Amino acid sequence: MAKHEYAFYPGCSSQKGASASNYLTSVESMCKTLDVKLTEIPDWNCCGASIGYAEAGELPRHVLNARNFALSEQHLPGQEIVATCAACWLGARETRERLTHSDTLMADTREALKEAGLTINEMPNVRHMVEVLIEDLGFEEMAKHVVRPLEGVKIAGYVGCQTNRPFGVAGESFENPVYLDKMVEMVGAESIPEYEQKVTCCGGALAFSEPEKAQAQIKDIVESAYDHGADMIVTPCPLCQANVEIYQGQINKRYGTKFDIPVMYYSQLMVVAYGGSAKDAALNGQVIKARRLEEIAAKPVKR
Amino acid sequence: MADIKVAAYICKGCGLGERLDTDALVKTAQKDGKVPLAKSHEFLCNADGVAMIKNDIANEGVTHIMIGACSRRAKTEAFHFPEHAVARANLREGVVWIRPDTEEARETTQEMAEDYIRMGCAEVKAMTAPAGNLNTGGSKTLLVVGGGVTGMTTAIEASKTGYPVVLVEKSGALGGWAGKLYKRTPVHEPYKSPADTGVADLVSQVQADSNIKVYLNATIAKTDGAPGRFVVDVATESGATHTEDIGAIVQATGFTLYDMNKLPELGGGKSPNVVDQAGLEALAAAAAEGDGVIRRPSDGQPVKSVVFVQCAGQRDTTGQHLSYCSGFCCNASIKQAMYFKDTNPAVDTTIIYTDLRTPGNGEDFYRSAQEKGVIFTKGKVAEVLPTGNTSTVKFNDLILGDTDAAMVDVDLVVLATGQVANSGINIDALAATAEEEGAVEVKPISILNLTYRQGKDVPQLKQGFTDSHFICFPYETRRTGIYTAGPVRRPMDIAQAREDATGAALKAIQALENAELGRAAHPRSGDLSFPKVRLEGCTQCKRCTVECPFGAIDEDEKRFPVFNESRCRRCGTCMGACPVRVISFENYSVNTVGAQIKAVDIPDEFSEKPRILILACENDAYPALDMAGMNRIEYSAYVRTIPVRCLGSVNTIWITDALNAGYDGVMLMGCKSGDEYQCHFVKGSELGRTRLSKIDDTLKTLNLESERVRDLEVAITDIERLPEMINKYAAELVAVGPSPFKGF
Amino acid sequence: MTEHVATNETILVVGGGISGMTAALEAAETGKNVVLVEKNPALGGRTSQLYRYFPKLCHPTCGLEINLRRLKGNPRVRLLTLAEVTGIEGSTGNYTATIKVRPRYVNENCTACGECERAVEMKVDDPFNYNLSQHKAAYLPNAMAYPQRYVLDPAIIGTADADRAKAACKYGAIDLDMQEETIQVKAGAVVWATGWQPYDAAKIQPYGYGRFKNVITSVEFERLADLQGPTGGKILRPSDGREAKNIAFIQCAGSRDENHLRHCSRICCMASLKQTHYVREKYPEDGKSTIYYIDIRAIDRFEDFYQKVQADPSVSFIKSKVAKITEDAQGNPVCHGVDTEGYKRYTTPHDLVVLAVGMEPSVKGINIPGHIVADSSGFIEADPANGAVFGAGCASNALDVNRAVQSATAAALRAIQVVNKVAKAEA
Amino acid sequence: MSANTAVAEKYRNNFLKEIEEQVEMGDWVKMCMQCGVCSGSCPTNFQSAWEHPPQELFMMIRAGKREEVLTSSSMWNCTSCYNCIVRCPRKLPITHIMHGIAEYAHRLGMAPKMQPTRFFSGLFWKNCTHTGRVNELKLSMGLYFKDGFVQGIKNGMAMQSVALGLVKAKRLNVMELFGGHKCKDQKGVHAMLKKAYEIERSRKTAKMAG
Repeated sequence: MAKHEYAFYPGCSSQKGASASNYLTSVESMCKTLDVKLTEIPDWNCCGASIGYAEAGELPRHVLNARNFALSEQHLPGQEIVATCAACWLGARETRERLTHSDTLMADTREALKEAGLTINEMPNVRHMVEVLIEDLGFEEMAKHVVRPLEGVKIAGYVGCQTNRPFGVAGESFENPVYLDKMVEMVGAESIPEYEQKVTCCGGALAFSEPEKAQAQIKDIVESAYDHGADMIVTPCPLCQANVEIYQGQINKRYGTKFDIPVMYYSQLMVVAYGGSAKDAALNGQVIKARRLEEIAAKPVKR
Repeated sequence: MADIKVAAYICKGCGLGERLDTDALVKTAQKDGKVPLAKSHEFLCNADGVAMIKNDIANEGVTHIMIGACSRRAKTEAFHFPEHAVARANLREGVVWIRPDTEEARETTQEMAEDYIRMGCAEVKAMTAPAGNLNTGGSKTLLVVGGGVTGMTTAIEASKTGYPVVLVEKSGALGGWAGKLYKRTPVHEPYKSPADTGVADLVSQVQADSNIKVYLNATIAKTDGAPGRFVVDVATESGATHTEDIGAIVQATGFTLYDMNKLPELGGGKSPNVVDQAGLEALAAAAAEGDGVIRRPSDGQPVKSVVFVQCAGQRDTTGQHLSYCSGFCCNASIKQAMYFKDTNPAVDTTIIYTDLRTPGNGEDFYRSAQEKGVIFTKGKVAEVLPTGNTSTVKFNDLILGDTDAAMVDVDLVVLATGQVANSGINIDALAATAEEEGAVEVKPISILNLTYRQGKDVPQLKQGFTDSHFICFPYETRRTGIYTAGPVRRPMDIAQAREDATGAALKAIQALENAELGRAAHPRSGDLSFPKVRLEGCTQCKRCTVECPFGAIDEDEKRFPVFNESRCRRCGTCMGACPVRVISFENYSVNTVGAQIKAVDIPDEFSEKPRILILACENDAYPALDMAGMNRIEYSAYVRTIPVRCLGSVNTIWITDALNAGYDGVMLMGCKSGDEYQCHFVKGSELGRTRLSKIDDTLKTLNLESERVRDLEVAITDIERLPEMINKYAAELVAVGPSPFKGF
Repeated sequence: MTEHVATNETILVVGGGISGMTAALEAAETGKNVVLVEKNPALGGRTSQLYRYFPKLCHPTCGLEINLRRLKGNPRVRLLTLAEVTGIEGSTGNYTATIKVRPRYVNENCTACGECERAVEMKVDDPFNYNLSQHKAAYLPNAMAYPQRYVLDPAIIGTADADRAKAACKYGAIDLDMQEETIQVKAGAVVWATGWQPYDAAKIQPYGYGRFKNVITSVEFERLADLQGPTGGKILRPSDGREAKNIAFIQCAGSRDENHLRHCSRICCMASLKQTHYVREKYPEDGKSTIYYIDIRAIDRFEDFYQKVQADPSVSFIKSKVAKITEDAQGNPVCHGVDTEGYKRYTTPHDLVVLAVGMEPSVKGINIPGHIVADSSGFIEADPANGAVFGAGCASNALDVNRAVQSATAAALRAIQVVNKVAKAEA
Repeated sequence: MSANTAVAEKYRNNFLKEIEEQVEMGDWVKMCMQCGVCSGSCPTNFQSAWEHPPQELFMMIRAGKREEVLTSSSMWNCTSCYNCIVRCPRKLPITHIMHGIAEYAHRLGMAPKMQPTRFFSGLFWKNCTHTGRVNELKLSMGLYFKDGFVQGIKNGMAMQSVALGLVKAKRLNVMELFGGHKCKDQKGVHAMLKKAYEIERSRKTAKMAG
């Protein structure tokens, strides 16, 4: 039996063939190494994300998340729910807070859930994978498994918004969280603590609806990473990853820049450092190839 | 006067021994200082040194002590001989620490030290240890003028401390302004809702207290005397006057709301539906009597919408209204808005403000009002237009940048007008007319009816308030033993007024206790010396009676000055003012300073050793010079410094004597005067300067250059600046050349 | 000053700042015996670290000089420095305070001649300058220090420097064997005047205090302006020592903020208005001040002061709580935000940013008797449950100097009422 | 009488009350003290300026400027970055209030018709609730074709490089057009949401009536 077990809420973007499928792959390899067992919540549904607000209203949004809680409770009793996607985690956690603080909302939710033949008896803890790594395992434990330090790679830790605000990771500040830098150091790479765009918003859903606004922000995020001499950017959020990575070409067109910097998930760095292959780390999932990592991943493991 | 025995003690510690020829100093004391007993000691301030002095007092009958060591500001515990006359020659901060330790400097440094020894001996001989003022009264009763929250609090607190109180209230009931309130702003957590005023409780406490004698419908017909022995006539409605012996007085006469009729543009006086804060309190109180619904005065309909106009006739820069902020109005309007919201949340309440001022926990009260749905709009109200039973409020919405925003169909408009102090006659009438702050009502009726030569009431500071000008000493008034408290001295709310009242009670108690012991009040608290006058020499010129910053001196029918010692603050301004020099203190007189000036040895004009006399205010200039010494900042060896109690105590004779004696220049160092004066005797430095402005004539008659006298405005922080100024002046004087009076 | 035995007719005053000194002196001058306890080596408290007072722009040391003279001449006040009250037992009219006295390593023989200071080499941070500078490990706390007696920093003990200091003192004033001692003092009433501490600016993350060198606090700015301060009265940037002429003042740095201090600290607006005078004083030609504010709280007669500053062309006011501060390549702090009067956005670089930090009561977290009633901000409330322990000055509320002194005077009377009762009972 | 005029009638000149009752977290609007930290913290604020930043919207609500507020595009600029929430000295949940006002304007049909984010927001919700899970391809397509077929092709071409990159990286699956990810119990999801809407609507109408 595994050291740590959780009910897993991958979220839409992490599904096969979806925009963050590489995230999922790398998380799975990472968890194998760390002996963390994730059991997918059967038939989970979308969290509604923050952008659903125009139609969602309040109750429907919470009911969506509540359904996942109910399923988790039913099939994986007693397990905390872990999400890898910032939006999923935030959406679910918001629902958790609201339901715990409003009996009416709770009652209404239960009534709606009935329609799907479900119910909630107790509120599950909803946690982000990063929380699990830092709080349940700890940096020391994570470091133990590093067999292929990412020596000489300079990585800007881009935390973004929704893993950081309004809840954030315990003990971190909203304006200058440092856990990604610590993780970068942990895998033997060089961090950039003074990277001042680490919590700048990538534009979120506006990347779709109003690209020019989002891309203006993405430009700052990438530019500053270059200014600090970063080889790549690392992030804990699928939307951040996608936005910062895939629009670099368009930004180059718009602003005449020459951006071409890989944007990775912390899990990918860890898998490579843990001795995993490029495939385990889903490096093939990068739109902008992470050559430095591919080279390292090709190297034999020091044992 | 009992025969005196002077002893001089010279310390060798702190480098004095190495830098100076202390044996020579001992000789100087004996030869020039003519003291029978002169000794030096390795370390005068230690137990052994002090024991030596005490032994001489006990066994040698030493009465007068001259200590040649460090500054009078240092080692005060060691050199503490309250029963004896003590002079300190400042050889450390004043000589060795401000001179270079070089061979060529040695001679001038030694001369400097020797002069200070001569000066110290001369000074101490001219002194006697103060015996204390015998002309005191022992009344322990407090007079409290005003029966509002402030007055009642003062009375209750004084009584609790064990002092009887006479409380005089001009109206027929206790309570004052707060008595008219429906409720007050909260003073305890959670600061959420209006609280009971507590006035009823105060009233019953006062009435139940046998130690407090209350006069209602009464005023003060006459206040005569001084702390410890005031005699006060209380005039009552019946026409009868009652005479009370009083020790000290607290004036708590409160305020009047600024008249809203002066604000027609804001609808003041234009409609019954435009009221001031007092008006709303009345409506709220009336409502509370009935069904709790606050009604529109014009037709008795329930108020559905109310607008509060903040800073009405306040913070005015046009000179027409009050220039100041009354501080309490923001919280008051918040409270009044709650009167509506707490009974019916549906009433629209809007507070239009420019800066919302709710300091401290008032911020919680502000938040609470927002929670209750009170709307806060940052804007400037231009006009209130009453029509029929409603009004239109036109304002500039500062957030939305809407210059002609308006609220229509407003049932009730409340103008938050400010507090105007009930401070009696403004005796500095000149100041009042020159008051650029503008339209402050000058109440024509006196409150205290003091028999003082300088006027019937306590001097006002600004805008009609009697507040102290001092930041560190808020209770200081210019009338010893008379303190003001509450809104009469600064706009304030009930909580502050009660705190203020309690503090004022202490000051009053302190004043009467010290008066009985013949001790001075702040800032020379504990000083037993007091002015003595040789009336036979007096020319009745009245300068002392006019100039005394504290109105301590009256005049008898023959126009001779009558000194009320217990009113005196010992600044010496009278002494400085007296042209015939008949006023003196036992330990500070024309003579104690004059003798020092004469004691200095003046080299002849060929020696190229000029002499500069510095008369330095002991509160600021002298400490600054001390600290220059502590920082080892060098300055000229030609200066001889004498600390004075205040620039106001400087008698021009000292200057002319010095110049006649052949000093090349005189420097006067006093505190800042004028509006932002820093003189702790209020007018002292200013009066001193006025006197000096006339010195030029004297210089002309002596046909001396005007450079020979230099007046310097000094702050205690001028630690680097003073040495610079001194050296600059010394250089200037060299240019001017030696005084022609040398060697005469 | 002579020693006297403390009885339950004695008033214990805790804190030797302007409030504590006032309470002690007012009580003593009314004939009461007082024990005054100060945790620092010298009296004066925070006000003695200010360059000027508002609204008169006079110097705090001027009033301090008067108070010190009152003290020197008054045998009724017994002063304990380097002393902290660690607990109070008993009840109204009969308290026993436990006081921890740290060693000064210098006895009353000290003449403040300064030989020990010249002899030692070790330097330590100077708290009087908020650690913006260092002083020798044998030091006089400041030029006005009372008692006028040197102090050895504990760090020096056991080093060669300590022996040098001892050797340099001709008067046997240095005693390296002094130990911390705990004493007990009886008192009938207690005035708690421990004052305030500046809110920890590092907690206000968006402003980057601690991350950006040129973002400082208002109390630090006072030291920069002070002629006796670390820069000799020149306003220089911490980062590069360049003259700071374009200065931003950010109001409500910690105050009126539910993420930090819920209350309004009252003094900060006036303090910043005052500090714009420093900028003009030091740079009359090209000094420039910008005040970012929510509401300017220049209450009662202070309004005149505000109006004068408003009339000054070198000072501009922006109604806005600055959203965040960043740092540009030249090390200039850049303020980002929105002027809410008519929605104007700004991104403005300054030479220096001064955070008008809020007042936190020093009582917070300090071990005073459990039954003391304080409000949620930590200020001591006037409550009968507090018996004869009376809050004074900024331990009781966010107050300016003037109001603090009023509060201290009132507290003194409350204490006197208690000891008078005791005296009556015993007579 | 349209929903809009109905509520307008009910609340007459008290727009704040309307917002408090009809908008998620609307009862916080009155707590704003106009410090402006939210406006200064908003990432989109510093580009092409908002029409009205949050704190100004709150003031407009208090000033009863119903039409301007509900037809404004401002709320739709929110990127849900939560900067305003964590910095607000009065702890207003500003992000949610912005979403709430937007949702209300949308509900009343007053929000700007072709505001792209409004459109996308609706699209996203339909998309994810249709099968219970997001279909990223359909989502993007839907957005491109919001301004009609021709514009859709144009948008599509513009995004071609991006799309191709994703396809190559196996992060965009063309087959998603036909089927794609879904929940098994779609019926349950739909029924549940239907119910949720019913309850929410009834509560809001109750407030309006009451």
